[in-house]
Amino acid sequence: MRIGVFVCHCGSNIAGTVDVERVAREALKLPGVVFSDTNKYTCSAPGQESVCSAIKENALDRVVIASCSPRMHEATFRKMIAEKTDLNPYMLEIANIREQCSWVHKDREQGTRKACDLVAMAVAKVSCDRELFTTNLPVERRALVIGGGIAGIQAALDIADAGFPVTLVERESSIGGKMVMLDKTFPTMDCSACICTPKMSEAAENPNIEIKSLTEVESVSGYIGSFDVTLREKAKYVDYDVCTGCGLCETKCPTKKIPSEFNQGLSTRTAIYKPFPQAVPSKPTIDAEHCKKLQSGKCGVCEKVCPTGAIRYDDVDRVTTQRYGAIVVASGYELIDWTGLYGEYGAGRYPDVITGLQFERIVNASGPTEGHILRPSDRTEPKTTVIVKCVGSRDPNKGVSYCSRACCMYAAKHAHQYLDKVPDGTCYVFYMDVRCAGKGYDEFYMRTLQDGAIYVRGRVSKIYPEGDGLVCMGEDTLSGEIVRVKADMVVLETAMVPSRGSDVLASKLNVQRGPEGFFTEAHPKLRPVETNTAGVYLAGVAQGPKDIPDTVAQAGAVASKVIGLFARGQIESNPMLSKVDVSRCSGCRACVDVCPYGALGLVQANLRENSRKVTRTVCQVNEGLCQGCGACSVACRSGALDLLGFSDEGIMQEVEMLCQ
Amino acid sequence: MTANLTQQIRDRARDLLQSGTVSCFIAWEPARFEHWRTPVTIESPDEVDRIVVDEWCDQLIAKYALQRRGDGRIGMVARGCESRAVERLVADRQVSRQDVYLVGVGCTGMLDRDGGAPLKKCEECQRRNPVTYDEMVGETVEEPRPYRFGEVDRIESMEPEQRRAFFDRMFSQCAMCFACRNVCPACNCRSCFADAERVGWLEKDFGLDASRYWGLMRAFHTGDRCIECGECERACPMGLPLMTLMHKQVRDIDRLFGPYEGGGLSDAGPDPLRSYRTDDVEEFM
Amino acid sequence: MIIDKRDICALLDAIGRDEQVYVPGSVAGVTQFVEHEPGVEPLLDVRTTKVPPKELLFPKAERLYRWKTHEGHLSIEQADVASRPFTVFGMRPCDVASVERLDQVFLTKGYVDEFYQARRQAATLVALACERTDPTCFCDSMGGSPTRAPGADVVLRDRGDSYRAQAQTERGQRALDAWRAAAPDAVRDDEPGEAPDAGDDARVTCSLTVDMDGVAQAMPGLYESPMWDDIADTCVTCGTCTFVCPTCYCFDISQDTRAAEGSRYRCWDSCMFVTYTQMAGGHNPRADKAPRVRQRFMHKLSYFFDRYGENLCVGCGRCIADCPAGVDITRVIDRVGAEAAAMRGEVAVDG
Amino acid sequence: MSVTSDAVAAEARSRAEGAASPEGGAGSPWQPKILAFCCNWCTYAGADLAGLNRMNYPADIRLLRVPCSGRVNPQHVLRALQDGCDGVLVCGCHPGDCHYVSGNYYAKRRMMVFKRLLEYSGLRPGRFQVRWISGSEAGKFRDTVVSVTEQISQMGPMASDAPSLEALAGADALLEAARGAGDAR
Repeated sequence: MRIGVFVCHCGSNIAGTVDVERVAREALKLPGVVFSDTNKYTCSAPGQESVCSAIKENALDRVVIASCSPRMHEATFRKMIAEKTDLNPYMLEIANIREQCSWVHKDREQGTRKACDLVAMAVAKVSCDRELFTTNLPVERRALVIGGGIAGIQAALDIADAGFPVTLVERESSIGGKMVMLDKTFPTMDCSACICTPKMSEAAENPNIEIKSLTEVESVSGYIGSFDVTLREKAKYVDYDVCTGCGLCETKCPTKKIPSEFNQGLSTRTAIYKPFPQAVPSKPTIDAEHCKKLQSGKCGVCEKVCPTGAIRYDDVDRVTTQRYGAIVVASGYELIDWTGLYGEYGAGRYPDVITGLQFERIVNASGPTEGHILRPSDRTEPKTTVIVKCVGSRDPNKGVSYCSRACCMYAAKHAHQYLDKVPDGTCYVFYMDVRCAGKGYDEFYMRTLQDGAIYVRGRVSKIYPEGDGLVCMGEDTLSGEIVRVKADMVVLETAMVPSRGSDVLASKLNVQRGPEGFFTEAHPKLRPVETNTAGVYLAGVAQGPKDIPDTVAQAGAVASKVIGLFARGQIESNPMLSKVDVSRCSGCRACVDVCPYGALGLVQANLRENSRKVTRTVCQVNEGLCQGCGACSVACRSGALDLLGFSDEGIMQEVEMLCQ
Repeated sequence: MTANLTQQIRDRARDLLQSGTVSCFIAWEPARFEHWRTPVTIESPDEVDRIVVDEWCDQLIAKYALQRRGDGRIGMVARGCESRAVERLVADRQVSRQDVYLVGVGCTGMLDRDGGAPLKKCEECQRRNPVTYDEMVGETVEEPRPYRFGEVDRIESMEPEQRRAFFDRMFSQCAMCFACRNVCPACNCRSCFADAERVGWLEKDFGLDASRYWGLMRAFHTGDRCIECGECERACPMGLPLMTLMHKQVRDIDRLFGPYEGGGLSDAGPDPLRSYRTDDVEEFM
Repeated sequence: MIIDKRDICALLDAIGRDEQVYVPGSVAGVTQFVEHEPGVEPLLDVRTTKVPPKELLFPKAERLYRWKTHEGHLSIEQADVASRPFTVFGMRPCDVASVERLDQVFLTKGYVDEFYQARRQAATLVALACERTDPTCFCDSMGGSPTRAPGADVVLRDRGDSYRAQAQTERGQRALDAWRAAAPDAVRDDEPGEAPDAGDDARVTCSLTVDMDGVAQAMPGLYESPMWDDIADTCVTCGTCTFVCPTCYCFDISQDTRAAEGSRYRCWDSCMFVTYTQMAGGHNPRADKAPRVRQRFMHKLSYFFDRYGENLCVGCGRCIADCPAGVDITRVIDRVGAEAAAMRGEVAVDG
Repeated sequence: MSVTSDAVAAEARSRAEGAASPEGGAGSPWQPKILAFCCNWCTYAGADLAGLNRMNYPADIRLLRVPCSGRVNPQHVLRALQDGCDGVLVCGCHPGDCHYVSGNYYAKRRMMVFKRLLEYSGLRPGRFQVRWISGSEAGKFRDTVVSVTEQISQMGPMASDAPSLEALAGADALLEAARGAGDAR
C-alpha cells in the first residue's frame, strides 16, 4: 500500500489555524503512508497538477487530501484522479480540516492536533478503499406522463417536440384537466379554453404523443432508464378506431339527467358523452354506471344510431405493459370538499353558495348559463355577491394548513368578472391576506379594487338564509366590527388538495409525499422537479399548489430534465452501492423490508458452496435502484450486506484509528 | 402434562411416519440419567418407542427443524415455545409453515433434572399452549402469564455503576461458547456476525470487551424478534441471566412501538426494528 | 504431613505470601479456580469445578509477540515467557490427569511450547483425592482413579477433620517443607508409623462406567459410520464441551491490529465451531455438523491415543453435565463399542 | 475468576484507556475523545455550515461521515465506546427529511432500543447520544457539540466509569441470585 497525503493550506483558511506542515509530517508516520506534501491551493490547476505528478512519481495507489469539506471538492478531486492519473477515482478520501477544523477552532495547537486525527482517520479509511467502477445503464428513450392537465400536456409536448415518444395518461375521458374548465386566466384575462384547447389538440396531433384516456397506472417496476409500467385502460364501449366523433349518439341517448362533471353539476349530460365539446380525444365514451344497456340490457339506442357501428357494449379493460425511461407525475389537484367541513356555511344545503370552479362555469360563455351570471337557485342575476377566500386553506382546524396560492388572484378575477358583467352589482371579498406576488398580479388586484370590489378583512363565521338571499356574518378585523352582508350569491374560494389516489400512486412509484399529501421534490430549492426516486419527476400542482404560469414553467423544467436524460441515452451508475455476500446471506428478508427504494429482492440462486452445488434463496441488489444509503447493511445481522465506499471495515478502521 | 402423553405422542408419531405425512419426527428421548432428556429425531415408525414427553423435557427442539430442511415434512412436538419458535423461523424465511407438522401439546412447565425445581424459563413463560399447530394432543392448559420483568425492574432501579458492575461480572463469566446463539430460534442466520473474521468485528481474546460486545450485539440482533423461550439462559453453561437483556428490550419495544409480539407473524407488520411509523416517539430532537 | 481442616485457610494465607495460590472457589455461583484471598475459605468440598484449572497453564488468550512500525521500520518484540512460581491447591485427580495430557501435547515429541513450559515449570500441583464421586464422573474408566493423582506434586487425602498431605515429587517435597516453614502452626507431622497411602481404587469408585476396551482401535473403522450423523443430529455445535474440557487444547492465532502497531496472540478455539476449519478461500472441509462432531470424538478417543497412547478424556464428566443438548461422551463410547461389535458380527446393534 | 487469561484483553483495554490521554503524555490534562457519526446530507452539511459561519466549538469532537444515520450500525457505536471514545454521538436528518427517505426512521428505532440497552448494561447516560440536526442548523450543531463536550468532560474518561471493587462484589451476589433452576448445572 502506498498512500499519499496532501495537506492544503487553502491560503490562510486552513494554514491560519492549523500547522499544515506538521500535519503533513505526522501523516508520514501513519501506516501505509509513503508520501506527504502541502499545497497552497490544492483545488487550483497548479495544485491539482502537483498532486497528479506526485501520484505518478511516487507510484501512489491511494490518496488522502486534507482540505475543505468533501461536499465541496470530493467530486473535483475524483474527476482529477480519473482523468489525469491511472488511479481509480474511488481510492481517495478527503479529510475535512477546513469547515470542521480550522474555521471552528481558534487554538492552533488543538486545531493542528485535530487535523492530524482527521487525516489519520482518512488514512485508515483509504486503506480499506477498493476500486469502484461506474457502469452505464441504458435509457429507454420514451416518457410516461401521468395526468393530462396543463402540466402534463406541456411536459408531453416539450418532450415530444424534442423527438422522443411520450405516453400521456389521463384518468378522465378527456385531457385538459382543470384549466380547460376555467373561463379566463389572470392577470391577462385570456380566454382559458382558447389557450388550453389548442394545446390539447396539439398534443392529440403530435405523432410522438400517444394519449391514453380513461387510463390509470396499475404498477411500476424497474428504475431510471428502465421502468416497466403496466397501464389499465378502462373500457370505453366505443371503438375509437371506427368512431368519427359525430355526436349523434349523444343527442339520441335517452339517459339525459346525469349531472355534468365538467360543468360542476350545474348542467346535465347523457350516458354516452363527451365531457365538453373540445374534448380530446374528441370521441364519446359510455358511462357504464348510468347506461341502461350496460346496467339492465335494455336500450341499445346508441348502437342503433351510430352510423359507423362503433359501439362495443362488450368492451373490456385493456392492460398493457411498456418500458419507459422516465416518468412525469402531473396528477394535479382537486378542490377540498368544503361541504363536509364547513357546517356554518350550510354544508352544501344552500344552492347559491357555490365554489370558485362553479363560478368559472357560470361565467363561461359556453357554460350552463351561457356566460350570464345567474345564481343556481332561481336563475336570477345576483345583485350582491360575496366572495369568501381561504375556505379550507390556512385553516388547520378544519381544512389544510397551507396556502393554496392561486386563490387570491382568482378571487380578484372573480370579483372583476362579476362587476364587469353585473355593472350595478356589489361585490364583497372576505379575506385573511391578499397575496399577489407575481408579474402583473398586484396591478390586477388594484384594478379590481378600482372596479369597486369591497375587500373585508376577516373570515366569514356563518352563512345563513334570510328571505331569498343569504347573510354572511363575520368580523371585520380591521375595524373590529361584526359585519353582516346580505348576499344573493356566495362564492367560496376553496383549497387545493392532492388529487384522489395520490397515496396509491406514490407507493407504486416509490416516491414520497409531504404531510399535506403533495409529492415531495428531491430538494426544495435545488432539485424542485426531481423526486428521490431517480427518473421520476414532478410537474404542476401534484408537487404543491401553484398557478398556471408556474405549472407550465415547471412542466418545461421537467421536460428539460427528461430530454437531458434521453439525450445522454445512458446513465452512469453510482458505484457506492450495497453489495451482498451471498455466502453469508440467509435470505431472511430483513434488508428487503428496510430498503426505501425496493432495490433489494430475494432470488433463488445456484451457488457453489464447499464444492457442492446448492440452490438457495438469497438477497440480490438491483444496482439501478440502490441509492447507497446503507440502511440494509445494518438490518443485515450476519453482515452479508455491506456498502461499498462506506464499508463496515472502513468505518471500523476509522474508529480504531481515532481511538489509537 | 398428562401421564399418558408419552404414549399418545408415540402413537401420533407412528401414524404420521407410517402414513408418510412426515419424514421424521422430532421429540425427546431419555438420556443416561434419571430425568435427563435429550432431543431425538425419529425417522422410522419402528423407533417411536424411544420418544418420551414429560415434565423433564428441558430442551427447545424447534430449531432442529433447520437441519432437516428439504427432506420432506418435519413432524415435531410443539409446546408454546416450539410453536413460537416455528413462527419465528417462518417469519425469518428459514422454513415454511407447510414444511413442519406440529403436534401441539399444552405445557405446564418443565422441571430441573437435578433438583426438580421449575425451570426459570418456564416460570416466566407467556405461552404454554401452542400458538399454531396441525393437531392437538390432549387439552390446552391455563395461561397464567406471569410477570416476567422482575429482574429488569431490579436492575433498572440500580445506579449506573452497579449496573455496570453487574454486567461486567456477568460478561466476564461468558465462556464465548456460543451455546446461547446455537440454541436460539431467532439466531437463525446462516453465518453469524461473530464468525466473520473482520477488522473490528469480534476479537477472539476472550476479554471482557469481546464478551460484552458479543453479549450486547447478540441481544440486540434478536431484541425485536425474541420469542422469550429462555433457551439461551437454559443452555448457558455458565448460567448467566441472559434473558434480562432480552426482557429489557422486549419491554422497551413494547412501550415505545406498541405491543411486543416477537413471533414475527402478527398482523402488526414486520418486526419492530425493520419498520417504523412517522409518528414514532421523538427523543433525539 | 497433617493439616487440620480448620487450619487450611491459615496455611493458604501463608503460602500465598510468597507466591500465588489458586484454590477452588466460586465467582457469582460459578465454581472455578480463583486466586486465594487471605481469610477466604476455599471450596474444597466441590468435586469438579465448573471451569477446569486448564487456563492456569494454558490461558484462553496469550500474547505471542508485538509488532510496531515506526517511520517505515518494523520492529518485533517477543512476549515475555517467564512465569512466577504458583501453586494450584485442591485439584481433583481427573484435573491432574488432564495436565499430564497437556504436558504430552506441549512438551513432548520434540515440540516444546515455551509459553506452556514456563507456566508448567512454575506450577506446583496439589491434588485432592476424591472421597465421593458425582454421577457424571467416570475417571476410573479412563485409566484414572478418584483416589490417586500420580501427576501431582502433592496429594491431599481427606481424613475427616484433617487432610493428609504426601509429596509425590521432589518439587512436592520442597513445597511441604516450605509450608512447614511458613505456617508451622497449621501443619503437623504424620502420626508416627503411619504408612504412605497410595490410594485405594476399590474404596471410591465411579457409578458411571464405560468399556474402553478396543475403542481406540475400533474408531478408525467407524469413520464413515452413520452414527456420527445421529450424534450430530442432537449436537448444537456450541463450544461448551470443548471449553469446559480440561484436556481440549486447540487454539487459534489471532491478531490485534491498530494502525501502526499490533500483536499476535493465541486463543482457545473449538473444533465444534464452523470457523475452526474455515479456509481463506471460502472452502470449509468441516462445514457440516457431523464431520465436526466426528472429529471431536475421533481426536479424543482415537487420534490422540495413536500418538500418545492414552485418551484425550480423563472422565471428569463436565461435558456431559454442561451440554445444552444432552450429548454424552459415555453414550458415544458405548455406541462405538456396539458398532464395532456389530462390524465384527457379534451383536446386532439396535438404536 | 480466571486471572492469567485476561492478560491479553487487559492489555488491549489499558491501551484503549491510555489512548484517552493525549499524545502529550502524563503531563497534559485529559481531553475527551468524542466521535460523531454524521449523515452526509444533513448534519455533516450543518457542521460545514457552522464552519462557513466561523462558529466556535470545542475541538474534542471528530466527525465520521456516513451517507445516512441509517448506515450507523450499533456495532460501530459499541466498538467506539469500547475502544477508547469517551462519548459517541450519532446525528442525522430530522425525521421526515432523510435524503434516503426513511433511513433515519430506522436509525431512530434502532438507536432508541440500543441506547436503552447500553445504559441498562451500565453505560452512563450521556456517553451515547443521538441528535437530529439539519443542514441549515449550524447553530444547533454547535450547541450540541458544546453541550455534549461539556457533559463528557464532566463525566471524565470512560475508564473512570469502571466499577469499584465494592460494586463488583455486590454484583457477584446479585448475579448468583439471578440464576434460576436449570441454569449453571
